[in-house]
Amino acid sequence: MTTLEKNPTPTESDLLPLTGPRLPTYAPALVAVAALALGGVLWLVLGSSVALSAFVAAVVFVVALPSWSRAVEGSRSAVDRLVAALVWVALLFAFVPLVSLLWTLLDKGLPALSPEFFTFSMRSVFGDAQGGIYHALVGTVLITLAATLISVPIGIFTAIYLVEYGAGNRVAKTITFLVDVMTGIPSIVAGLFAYALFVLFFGPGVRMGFGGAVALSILMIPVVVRSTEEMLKLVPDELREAAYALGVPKWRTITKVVLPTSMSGIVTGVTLAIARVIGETAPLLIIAGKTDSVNFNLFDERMATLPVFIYYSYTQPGIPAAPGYERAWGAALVLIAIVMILNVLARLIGKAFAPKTGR
Amino acid sequence: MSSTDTAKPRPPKGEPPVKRRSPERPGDKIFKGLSFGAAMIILVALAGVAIFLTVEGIPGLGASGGAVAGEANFLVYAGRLVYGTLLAAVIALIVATPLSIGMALVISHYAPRRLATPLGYMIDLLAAVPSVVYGLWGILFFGRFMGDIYVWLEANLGFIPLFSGPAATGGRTILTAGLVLALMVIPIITAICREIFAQTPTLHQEAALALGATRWEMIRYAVFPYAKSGMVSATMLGLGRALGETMAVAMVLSASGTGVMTLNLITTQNPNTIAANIARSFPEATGLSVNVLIASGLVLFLITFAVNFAARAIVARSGKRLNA
Amino acid sequence: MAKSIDVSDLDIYYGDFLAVQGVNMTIRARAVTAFIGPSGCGKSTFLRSLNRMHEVIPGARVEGKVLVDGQSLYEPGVDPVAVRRQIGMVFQRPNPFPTMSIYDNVLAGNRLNSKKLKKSAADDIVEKSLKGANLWNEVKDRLGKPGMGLSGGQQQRLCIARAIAVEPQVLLMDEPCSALDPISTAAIEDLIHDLKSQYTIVIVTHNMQQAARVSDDTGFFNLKGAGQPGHLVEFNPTEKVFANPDNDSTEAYISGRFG
Amino acid sequence: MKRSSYRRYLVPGVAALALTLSACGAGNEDSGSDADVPAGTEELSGTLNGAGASSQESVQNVWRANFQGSAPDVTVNYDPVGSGGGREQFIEGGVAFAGSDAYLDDDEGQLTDATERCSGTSPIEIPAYVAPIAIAYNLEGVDDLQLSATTISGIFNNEITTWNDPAIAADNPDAELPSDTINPVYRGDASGTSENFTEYLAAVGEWPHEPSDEWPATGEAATGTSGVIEVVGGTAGSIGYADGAQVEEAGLSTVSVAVGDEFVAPTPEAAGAILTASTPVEGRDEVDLAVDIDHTTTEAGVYPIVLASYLIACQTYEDQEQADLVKGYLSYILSEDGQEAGANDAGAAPLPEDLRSQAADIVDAITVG
Repeated sequence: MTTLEKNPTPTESDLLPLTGPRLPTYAPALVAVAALALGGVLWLVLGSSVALSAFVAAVVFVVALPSWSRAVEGSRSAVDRLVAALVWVALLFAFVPLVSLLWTLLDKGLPALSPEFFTFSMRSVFGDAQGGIYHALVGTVLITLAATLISVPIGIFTAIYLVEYGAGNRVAKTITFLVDVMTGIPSIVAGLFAYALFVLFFGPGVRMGFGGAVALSILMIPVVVRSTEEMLKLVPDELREAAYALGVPKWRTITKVVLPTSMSGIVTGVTLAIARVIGETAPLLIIAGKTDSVNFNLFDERMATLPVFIYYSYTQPGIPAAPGYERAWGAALVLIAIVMILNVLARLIGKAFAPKTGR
Repeated sequence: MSSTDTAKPRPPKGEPPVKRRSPERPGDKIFKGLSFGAAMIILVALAGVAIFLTVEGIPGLGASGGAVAGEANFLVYAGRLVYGTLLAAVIALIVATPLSIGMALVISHYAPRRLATPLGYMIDLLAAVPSVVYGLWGILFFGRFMGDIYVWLEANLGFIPLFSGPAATGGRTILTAGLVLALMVIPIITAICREIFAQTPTLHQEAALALGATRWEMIRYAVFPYAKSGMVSATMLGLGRALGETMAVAMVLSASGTGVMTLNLITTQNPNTIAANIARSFPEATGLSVNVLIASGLVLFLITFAVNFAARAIVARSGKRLNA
Repeated sequence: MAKSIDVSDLDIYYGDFLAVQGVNMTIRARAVTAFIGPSGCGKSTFLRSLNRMHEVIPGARVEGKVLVDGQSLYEPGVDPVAVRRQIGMVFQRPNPFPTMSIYDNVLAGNRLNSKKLKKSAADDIVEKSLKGANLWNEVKDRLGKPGMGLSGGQQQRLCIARAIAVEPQVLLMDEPCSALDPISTAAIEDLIHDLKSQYTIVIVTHNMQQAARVSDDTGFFNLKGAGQPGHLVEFNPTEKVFANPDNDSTEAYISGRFG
Repeated sequence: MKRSSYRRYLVPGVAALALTLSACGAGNEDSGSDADVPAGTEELSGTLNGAGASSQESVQNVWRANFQGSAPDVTVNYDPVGSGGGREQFIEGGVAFAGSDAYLDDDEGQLTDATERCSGTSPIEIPAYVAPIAIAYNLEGVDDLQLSATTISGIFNNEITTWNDPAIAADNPDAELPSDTINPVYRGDASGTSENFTEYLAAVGEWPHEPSDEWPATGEAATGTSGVIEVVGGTAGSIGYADGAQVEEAGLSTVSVAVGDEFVAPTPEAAGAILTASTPVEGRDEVDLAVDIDHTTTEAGVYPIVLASYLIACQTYEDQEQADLVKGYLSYILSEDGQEAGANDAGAAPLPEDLRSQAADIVDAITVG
């Protein structure tokens, strides 16, 4: 074979060992422990700051393991180990603040929670009197619900148009382009727009929950369109053709075959879109306003919402400030809990609606 | 296209019962009308936003003096804000992109499945944490933590212009804002990258492994080339979010008016971002100042749009290349 | 360069599930060994365990011994990367790297191993490997084009070229022709025949005629029963397996009376 | 997908939602309170919206709480959107009353616009919330910092940069001043606090800038009163200015400011005293109680840096309900109980008695027109 001529030392290649020297399996753990120990020494004995010690420990880990590997295993393994070390350190670095955020939230938010916190409003509450977020919960639920009722039909129908009817024609392309543009609307601009729109109809100084719902819809529609569009595209054309071949009209094919097939994905997308807008603050600040009392009417007067409540509880905590801050943390915890429940719900619904494959 | 899609066989003339035989056809028409109408609503809404921004913003373009916070004219005013907006977003991306890719790799390729699944869930949850919560945490916890680091940076790395100080011991600097933004976009970039990494065809990954590639070489040869465009667009989407983020920056950042144009990241003198400036100044704004703020909103809108559009274009182009 | 492979008492697990049980065989050097058997009987799994590719699937593990020229593949110190470097693999479906040209695809394995490859040396390797894969004449004028632009059979031969470019000692082929038309299949079979002089080749196939045509030894895998692990029923020279098998079920399978 | 599986999830969801909604009012909303309010309040009903200065937020909270307590059918909202926003919304008719850290003037035609909004009658302006602007500092080991106006303006204009500067030492002969750098903290957002503080600096200190609601000099910016308190409290060596009541609540040390020959601490009483020492704005209608704060006063016991925040309302409203609500609410604020509640629970300086009764009479005359 020609290779034999090319290869100056064929025998060597033949003997190329499978068992190159390797680091013991516990090597990464060992280096990690050593690095942590060094960081610990820096922190506890030499009094460096936590951040610096952690940073040094990370650097030591990322440098030491590949160096050791290079000495024992050769450069390719060293690079492999370097990357592995880097991605794990990246994970840690990104997770530490995220965990800190959740921890802070639990730590400061939990003390605020009580039955009254959920059933009381802030009406006539000042100082350290017992207040609650009931009014903001009601507002958030109603406004988000209204935004969903506006966005979901528009979003899903638009996606249907794009995938089933438009399919590449110029109108569809334009709409796709515009939906992209819409995803770029900063939330505060959506709020300003909703305010200007409602001033046209209801006069200056208008505040109503429905305005907030409109502002949120502007943020929500593109998300719904995008996710639904993706899901509809995933439905294989064979299914549609199978339905057409049975003489089913197009719209029934869509409602009976295409939508059910992609239902789990659509529901998931919608729920995630809700989770995305339920925490919006800036637009609601402008158009839904702030009140202390419960308001069930979307079309009249101000409506409190959780994000706005959090914002004002922080910026205007009142005198004394501590209860205000505590309520802000408590409300933030509740808001996150709602968002998380929605996320989990989305997954469950997604699973429940998913076509049963028998696996 | 309406003519082709709704074209239906004409019933023979003079036979009314035939018409009644196909009750679905009106359904088709209605359904198509509904979906077309929904698409049109988007068009109208967007036109509304654009008209509103332009009509309300144009008077602001010619403003000077007090309405533009004492700057020479709108361009200078907007320029400073754009600088701050971009600086914060760039900081966020520089920090977030490598971390996100690392995290996504851990989830898709490094972690055992038992760990990877909960990690993935957690990332998705974090992507939905409201910005006001990030703001609260950033100001009451993270800022103070960073303050100590800034003091250290000034003392030890002060010779680098970025850290020349004087350090803001409260930590409410553009760097802190950028880092909080980074935290906010990490889940977004990670989630998208993870999806893309997971979609890399096993065939290609196995091909690389069968050639004797190490895990990293396999990722470099089989995963990254495949995922490159997706990674770019994920980053761009993260950039879009970082640019438009309002409340977290407004709460964390200590900036006055339009801020200062400086590269010094750790002082008390900080650039301001467009969105934060709107949120902060809108309540006290009257008359022409409102127009100026809306005009700056228009500028932000254009920037984020450009970023989003670039992301889509990159994805579309590489998608074409892969399919070709 | 070719090496023989000794397998003794090999059990392959996916998590707790025992997929393949108690395989013993000796795969001769410079010969073609074929594995046949019904779907799901563990042929591919066993094949992948020969270069530790099955480890790509989470939870997969192996008990028993695989010796390549006396060196155990599953010793604690063995680097799977080094194993795969020497035991190449061709997959069921052609999988050239979509982002690389034909030229780069061939060199993908070499680029991993040596940092710098001289242009002339690289050209040599590409030409030699493509010639080795009987593809050179078809693609020599468009080496810079994407590998995905080739036909299915050409793509598969490109993958073979890529596999032999790193000069492995063993070449594993997992149903390399199942996605190809008869003409492409014939081309691959010819190629296998040529390659036999330098490589130890192990091929999994569903096509018994193919096994009969290309292989020197044949192993028949079967399930002991539904839900039971797969096992090696018979391992003999191909002629014997097809003419006068030791085992009844082998004969039943080969003659199409299986089931 | 079978229809029944949709229903399986839909029905409980709708039911849960309906339950939530029918549960209705908040647990604390039907309880009355025993606050003393002017007679006739109980019969009022409706929603009264106000908006404006965030400085009034805490005192408005107290007043609203007490007022709503005795008028269960009334909801009073106060959007702390800022003085400018409050004035604008009032002029546009979006709110029935506004809170503003500055009185209306015709620099941008707002006084005229407000008169137009009030059907041609002069708007009512009452300095209902007077509070000291405290200069808070964070300096370990120094408890009773005393500063003269010149020194204060030097500090905030970055001319005095260390705590042991001779100018500070001269005001504080007994204190042990460290050599730390001074970190001046200011309001980054436009605010009446900045405006009043710079007015004081311009009037008495050697301050080179014009008074403005936007801080003109450099330093560390912070958003909102709470932001300033946050930064000063969290940053050693810093000094900032913020609403006195909230500074005191936060437990920060405050500067005693030189007035005449003595140093005065920022107490509500000392702040309220300045209203008597100041002069009414010329050429205003008798319902317009706007005053020009005299920061240069040397009168004993007067704290010279104050925020006088106005309540702005109309003499006549087109709507009976609005007129009644405004009248009822403002009457309560200007009642002795309202003033006392404001002082006790929000740190507001009670209005001097003659001013209070004058304002109460004005509010009493609010009519439907």
